[in-house]
Amino acid sequence: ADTIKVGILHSLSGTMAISETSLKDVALMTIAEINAHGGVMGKQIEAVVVDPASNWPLFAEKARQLISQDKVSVVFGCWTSVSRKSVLPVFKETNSLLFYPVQYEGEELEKNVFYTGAAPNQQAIPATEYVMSKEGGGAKRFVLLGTDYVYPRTTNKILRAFLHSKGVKDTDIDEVYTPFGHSDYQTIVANIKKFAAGGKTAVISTINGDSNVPFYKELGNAGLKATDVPVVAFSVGEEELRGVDTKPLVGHLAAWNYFESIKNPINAAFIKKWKAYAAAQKLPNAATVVTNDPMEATYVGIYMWKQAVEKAKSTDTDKVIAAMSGQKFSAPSGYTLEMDATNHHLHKPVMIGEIKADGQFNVVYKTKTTIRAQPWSPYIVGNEAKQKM
Amino acid sequence: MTRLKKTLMIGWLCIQSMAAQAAIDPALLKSLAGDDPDIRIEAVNKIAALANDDATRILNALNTDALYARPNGDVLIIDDNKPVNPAFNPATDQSGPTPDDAEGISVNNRLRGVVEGALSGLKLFSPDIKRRQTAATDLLKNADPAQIPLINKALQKETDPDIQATLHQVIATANLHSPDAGLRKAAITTLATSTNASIKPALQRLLEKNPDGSFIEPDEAIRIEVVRTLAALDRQIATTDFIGKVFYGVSLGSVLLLAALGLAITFGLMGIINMAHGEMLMIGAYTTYMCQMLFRKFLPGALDAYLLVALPAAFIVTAAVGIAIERAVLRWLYGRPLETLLCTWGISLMLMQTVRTIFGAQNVEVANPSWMSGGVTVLGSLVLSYNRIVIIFFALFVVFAVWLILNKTRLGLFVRAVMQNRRMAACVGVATDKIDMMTFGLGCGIAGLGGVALSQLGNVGPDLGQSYIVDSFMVVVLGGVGQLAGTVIAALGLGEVNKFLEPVAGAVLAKIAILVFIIVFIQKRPQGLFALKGRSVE
Amino acid sequence: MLNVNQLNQYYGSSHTLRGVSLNVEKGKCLSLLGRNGVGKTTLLKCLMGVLPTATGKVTLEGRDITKLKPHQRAALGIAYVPQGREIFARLTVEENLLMGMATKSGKKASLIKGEVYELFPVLKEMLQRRGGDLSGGQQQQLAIARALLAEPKLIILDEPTEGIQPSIIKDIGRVIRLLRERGNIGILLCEQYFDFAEELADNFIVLSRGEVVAAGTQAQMNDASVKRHLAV
Amino acid sequence: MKISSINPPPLVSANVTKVEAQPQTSFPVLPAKAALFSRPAWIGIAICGVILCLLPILNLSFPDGHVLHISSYTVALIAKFMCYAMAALALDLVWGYAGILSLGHGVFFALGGYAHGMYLMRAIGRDGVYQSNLPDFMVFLDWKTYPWFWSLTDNFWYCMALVVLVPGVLAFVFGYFAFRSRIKGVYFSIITQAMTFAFMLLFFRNNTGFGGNNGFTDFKRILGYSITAPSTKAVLFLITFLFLLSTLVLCRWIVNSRLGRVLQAVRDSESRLMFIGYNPLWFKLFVWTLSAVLCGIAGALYVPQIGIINPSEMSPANSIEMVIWAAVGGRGSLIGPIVGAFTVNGLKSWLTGAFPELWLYALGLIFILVTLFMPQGMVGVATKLKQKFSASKESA
Amino acid sequence: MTELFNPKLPASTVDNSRHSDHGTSYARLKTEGLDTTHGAILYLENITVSFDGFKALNNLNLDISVGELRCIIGPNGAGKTTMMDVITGKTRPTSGTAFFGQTIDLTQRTEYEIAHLGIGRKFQRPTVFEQHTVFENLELSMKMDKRVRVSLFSRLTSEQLGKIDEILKLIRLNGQESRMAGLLSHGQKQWLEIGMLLMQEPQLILLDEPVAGMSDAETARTAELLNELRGKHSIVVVEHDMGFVTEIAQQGKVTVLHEGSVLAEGKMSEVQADERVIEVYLGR
Ligand SMILES: Nc1ncnc2c1ncn2[C@@H]1O[C@H](COP(=O)(O)OP(=O)(O)OP(=O)(O)O)[C@@H](O)[C@H]1O
Ligand SMILES: Nc1ncnc2c1ncn2[C@@H]1O[C@H](COP(=O)(O)OP(=O)(O)OP(=O)(O)O)[C@@H](O)[C@H]1O
Ligand SMILES: NC(N)=O
Ligand SMILES: [Mg+2]
Ligand SMILES: [Mg+2]
Repeated sequence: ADTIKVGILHSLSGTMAISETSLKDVALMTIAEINAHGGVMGKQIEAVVVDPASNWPLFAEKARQLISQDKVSVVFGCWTSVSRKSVLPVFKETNSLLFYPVQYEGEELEKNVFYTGAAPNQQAIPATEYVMSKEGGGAKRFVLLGTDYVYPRTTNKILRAFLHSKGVKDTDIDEVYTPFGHSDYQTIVANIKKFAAGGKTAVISTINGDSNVPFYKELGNAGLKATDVPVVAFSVGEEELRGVDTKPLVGHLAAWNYFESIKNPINAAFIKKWKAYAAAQKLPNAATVVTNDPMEATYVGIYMWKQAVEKAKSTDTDKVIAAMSGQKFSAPSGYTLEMDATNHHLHKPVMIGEIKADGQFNVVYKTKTTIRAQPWSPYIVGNEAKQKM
Repeated sequence: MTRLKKTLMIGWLCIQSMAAQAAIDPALLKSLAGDDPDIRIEAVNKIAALANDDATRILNALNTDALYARPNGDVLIIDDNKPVNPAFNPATDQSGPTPDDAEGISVNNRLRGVVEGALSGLKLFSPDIKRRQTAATDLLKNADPAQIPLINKALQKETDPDIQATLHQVIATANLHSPDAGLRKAAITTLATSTNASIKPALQRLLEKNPDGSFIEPDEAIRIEVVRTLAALDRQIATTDFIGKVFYGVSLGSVLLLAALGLAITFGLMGIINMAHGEMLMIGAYTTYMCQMLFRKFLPGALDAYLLVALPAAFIVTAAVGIAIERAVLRWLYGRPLETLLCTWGISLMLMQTVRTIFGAQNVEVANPSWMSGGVTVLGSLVLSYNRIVIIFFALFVVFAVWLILNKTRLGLFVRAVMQNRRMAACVGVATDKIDMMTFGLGCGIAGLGGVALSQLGNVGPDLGQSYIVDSFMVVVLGGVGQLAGTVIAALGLGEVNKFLEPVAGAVLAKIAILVFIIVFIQKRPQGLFALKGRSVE
Repeated sequence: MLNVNQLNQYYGSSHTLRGVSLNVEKGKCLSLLGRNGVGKTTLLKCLMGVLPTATGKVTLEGRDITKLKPHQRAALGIAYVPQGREIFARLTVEENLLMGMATKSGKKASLIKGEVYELFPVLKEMLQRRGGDLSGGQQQQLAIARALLAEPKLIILDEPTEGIQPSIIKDIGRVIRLLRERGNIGILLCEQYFDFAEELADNFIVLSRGEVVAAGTQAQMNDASVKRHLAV
Repeated sequence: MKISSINPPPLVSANVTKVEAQPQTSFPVLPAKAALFSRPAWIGIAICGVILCLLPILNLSFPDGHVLHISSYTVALIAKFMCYAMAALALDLVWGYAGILSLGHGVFFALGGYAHGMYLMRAIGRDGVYQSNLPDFMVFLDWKTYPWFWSLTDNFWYCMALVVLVPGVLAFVFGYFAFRSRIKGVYFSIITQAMTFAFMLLFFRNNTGFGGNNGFTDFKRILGYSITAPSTKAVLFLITFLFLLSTLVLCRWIVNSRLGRVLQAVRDSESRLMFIGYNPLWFKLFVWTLSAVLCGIAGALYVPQIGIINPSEMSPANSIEMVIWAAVGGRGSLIGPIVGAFTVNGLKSWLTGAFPELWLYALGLIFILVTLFMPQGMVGVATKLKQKFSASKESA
Repeated sequence: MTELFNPKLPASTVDNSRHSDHGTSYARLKTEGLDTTHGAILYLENITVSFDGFKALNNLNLDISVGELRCIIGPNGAGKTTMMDVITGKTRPTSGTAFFGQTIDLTQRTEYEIAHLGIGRKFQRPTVFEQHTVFENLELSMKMDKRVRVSLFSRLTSEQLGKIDEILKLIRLNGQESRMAGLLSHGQKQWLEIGMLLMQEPQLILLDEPVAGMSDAETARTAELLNELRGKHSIVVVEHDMGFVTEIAQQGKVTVLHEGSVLAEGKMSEVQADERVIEVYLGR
């Protein structure tokens, strides 16, 4: 063949389309950019886009279609952990490659997957440390608020263990879960307020998807300000904030490995390319498009795969996997990210931003260097032996 | 924190003593723009201590991200709304154009807290009664003995009894740990009327024992007083809790009601199993968004009024969409309710995708107008947000209007007649086509109004409708299909039940319990709450 | 005033009305007779516009109404009392009566004429009851009252005496006679109750298997040739 | 307002403008015992059966790239369609014949799937991520032992019994109370929707003990055979086919019996039926429960072949889709739902790949066009064409 | 399974030998499983039915003897249909009892139980299974075991087919047996419903306006039919057609209902002459 096919597996309809659509567009932009510069090993990349429609079994089916019908060399896709879990068996069975660009809970290490989003130690733990610090407000009590699925559950399990290690007692931790799409946060916000009466409190939010808007609106209207009870979120980025009136939310926090507001030439170029692409493709709301962390992770993932293919001189799964280890890429975050030699995760910087009135983040903390991922969190019993992986 | 309190005091004294002063020291300003958080905080405090208009202006600017720094060390206040010379240099008292190299000075929560504290201390003397009230309430959160002199001063000047009461409570809270037993006791007695749950831990601590077995509070009388105050506080909190739940329930109920009302017409009255109902809500919400955008663009000054335009606009747009659907598709399906399910399901898919194509899959931002932002504090600590209050009244209004139309107008009579026996209605001379069209249009238009309301509470995205469709059907069916009164009672009832169950069972179990309740309830009343009985039903 | 010319109607492939022609004159009553299932109701429905006709022409006072919709025919002054009553079950009796005046506008439409209460006193007692709760005969009375309220030019009655007590049948007969005597209204009466039909009719036609097999004036109704078509 | 029942349209509906043809049969003998299927129908079924059975065989016997090779994707897809078809068939039994519209059949499908899934989870053994005896999701919830309702689920046959019993008992209890209170029409439909919604929320909770949002996935083996092995898949495929076929025959036999006619009478006029001495409760309960069981079996067949079961199968939208399959194919015809399930899902699979941004328009449009122009579904169109054809042959 | 799908059958342990010839005895009927020792098949005692305060039936007392053909007349809204509703279990009376035979209180039974007991009814407005053929309508109504399992496995015997054929001829719908009942004309539906009633072979037949919408000739035929049935079943007929009533009442009793209770009772000629009946019902 004179092209190399790659699959793009992001929901374009259904509840997750809110987050995933832009990842598909970024992927297409990146591929167009690579093609414009000569492609991979002199061949053009051909993207095969499918829509798994936010339906987990359909994810598995579409993955199989991409691999066995369209014969793609690699798939870029998935957002939620559950979608990733549902396609995993397919990738293992067919020995194919998946690049997963979203922060997740860890506790997984598959040979066929490269994780370009954050592991808990690259996001959740540093963020919690920050809100406990003097600069972050010195929180003593914690509300762990999340959507009820594997990512928040596992993350909170890790965080609880971490907080224990910092001497926080269980009575000072409140763990609350709401289902996907929950939209009435009156009671929960009232409870947070009550809980916060007992001492300086921070909310650690792993709410995913559609629930964030009603939660923040309720928070804003109930008068809980960031200076009183800061909320630090792991799934709220620039893209999600486009749908919220951020004025009442100023000061609430998010932790990521990249923010659009970071100033460096690579990021400036990245943003510019994205805006130009959005305008050229006439994407809806092209004038106001933003970049965010998973978009950056998608971008980085595709480039690293390209580098690995060129190093391996083949798109063969095993050869590419071998070539991936140690790949480096100067990312828009301003750091040079490196694919770990063994654990299929990127070394990433950690950044914490405060929401600004314009929907961007004011970066109030970032690590000096990149941090190696710990997919097997040391805070989970039984993971001690896996730390070297 | 201590530094803050000192500052407040100094600030107060300064206000008293200082006349108008020259521009602010540039060095002080420069350190504001620095990197070291502690130095910056100190700078804020020093500026606050100046306590003049410039200081307030600078602090306000810092708080609203309007303070900029240049590499050369100049600090500027940049007001984007000012057409000419938006950049004001407090050090030189001069305005000029915005320089290219000006960078926003970033503020984090810690610094913002300090700035807000400083500002609220200053605000205690503001001529605006509202600002004083907020300032006093803010102080309550972090009451400290060091503030007492300042507060006493403010008290002397204060004329408003509410603010006075708040300030007394601030003093009492601050005095809780006073070494003077009399003061402590007085403080505790004063606090018996407090509604501030955050003093509970402090009071409880007074009842605890030291490691050596002695009480932390040695005075037995005071301890008794503490117990009494705690009990009063608990009662107060319980009442507030209860009222809160009632309000939350009514609020949830009104949301359900607005979501379901349109369906009560299209499904309840017309028998169209309208799966695209949710999308009508969504279109209403997107119309609101469009109105907001247009106002932002063309009438930024009247932005707060965008909702008033959005209401008729949403009604018209959704009614038009509804009428188009009715004319194109549904009119062929009367008397075949199930086909309408299938068809409207298809329509709903297409409408969602249309919105995705036009507006993107992401949510769009709809902001509450300022008169609907925030909330009113009642009973000391319960915040009833304005948007929810407005929506409750709006729901009542819409229900009333629908009731009027259906029961008090000829149109309403025709609508009901056509829905019961289309052929006979035609035979007595009713243009059934027109009535069908208008009824469906009305139902959709009302859904559009519901969409406007929903846009004020949650997401506005292509999937907005999906999350309300099941609930809407439940409400209509529980109330009794075709029964407006039933729909109202069902919506409010479900809202209340939900809100009283939620604290006990959690959000999910509460919802499950409600669904089970609906299933069981329908066993008892197979035709819904307000079922018609008798022969006429068959 | 009502002229029907060579009307044909089909249910799918079965030919239900075969070239039916008839003529209702102003101030006269035309009786439509025939055994069960010969197509009487079908014919009346065609005249009301509820069923489409294949071929043929219907005119009212010279105006072609063949293609008009039922509500347009109602507006032109045709009122219909269907077989099976078809009252609006969930509307109250009063609302049902108001519906009878749907073709009128404004104030006129909200005043129910006392005449109908005189005729059907029971309706006045039951104004607030739902139409569907009434007894069969009461519903039938309601249906007739509803048609009368429209003050039509032509009234079409499909077995109006079905299920009605003898004394009220007499009353209905009186009303129809009264209407006829006023002379400004045409009446098309489909009736199985032969004596009743005979008493009121000026003219009659008999249908059999969708065809007009006999027609004539009242005097001829008792002819054996007519009775033959009605016998089992 | 006549929406108390949402039965299929009566042939003589109140506002027909186009009058339906009446079947004009000449009057010979009284109807004899009806055959299950007509001869051409049997032939059609046989042809489809042979083609379907060939698929996995072609997949196994020819290498990738050979002209006769059928990709395992296609085989998996057809297997899924067959499971869906079975569910649609089960739905048609209650909806098309007894007029009971369920907007909650997804729950039976999912429960059957979960019952089988429990066995498959146990069969993973210690090969999970945490190499624990417990499934991964229990490990992250810090559970140390299996909760009581998981006991014995390592036994395949016990789980198979659950596949039948759980949906069956749930349907029986739910149906008993609902039918006893004479809940009908829309009311019934909506409470079935409430039921599936409640179950979905319940299963979404991680604490419920069924894996929450993730559900069950990453199965390794079934009865000792590797679940990803092509031969296992082929066997599962054939078993699914057999079940589908037997379900079709069973349903046809039921609707051809007098019970079938009673069911239709329930659909059209339940109260009238009581006055001639039938108790509709047991008739409804019988088909309702049977339908739920069939749906559960379909779910159980679905899980090992698709590799995941999660609560979104219980979402109201999924149940509505089942209704759509039946409607598109032609309800009340048994063959229709099968055709519908294959068509709608086939289109969906194809369109989501071929036109990822436009497929919802296409699908939505299809639903609209089908209802407007094929009121009896695809099967209805076929019957009409056949009638036309034979009519023109007669006249020739 | 079988147990589950068994509707409760009425206790049928009554000794038929105790039959005696009390009261007005008509024919000696075999009233299987029914205790009719006192010669009456149906007693209505003090039945009151009230709808939101409106009394459709007011302390109604009525009894029907075994084998009797009773005509009931009365003004529109007198409560005749409501009375049938009470007997067939469609409406629960506010107070009062309705005994079928000596022992069975109908007010405690469901519709299908009552049908099983042997009470059949024709409705005022024809109600047939519109989506079933004429044949199937009759088949469903046929007297036989109506439980789930049986209906799943049983097939019609030739005897049963013969019976259907016979009824078809009687109601003159032979040749139309495979037509959908919904396509029949109003009058044809009336006939079909009578046919369905006969298929049930009930002990007590309730006919609500059986000749409404029938031509005079057909009315005469129906009268003939009823006269044939007389003595074989106990029959209650509600009708407004005086000619018809006179024809079938013969020398039997006619009851006049008015405002929910009995206004007059007696031979047709007596009733017709009653001033009160003329006043409220017959008219002058
Ligand atoms: N919707 C329909 N489709 C097919 N045939 C129909 C339909 N409605 C009526 N028919 C048939 O058309 C014929 C005429 O019916 P119609 O109702 O006009 O009879 P009718 O003369 O009014 O009888 P009746 O005196 O019983 O009311 C009948 O044979 C009937 O079975
Ligand atoms: N469900 C109900 N709600 C209110 N009123 C009712 C209801 N059912 C019956 N009625 C009233 O009860 C009275 C008796 O009705 P019923 O149908 O028994 O009369 P009927 O004797 O059969 O009259 P007809 O000869 O006209 O059929 C009527 O006035 C009727 O309006
Ligand atoms: N991995 C997540 N965000 O689900
Ligand atoms: Mg007729
Ligand atoms: Mg009656």
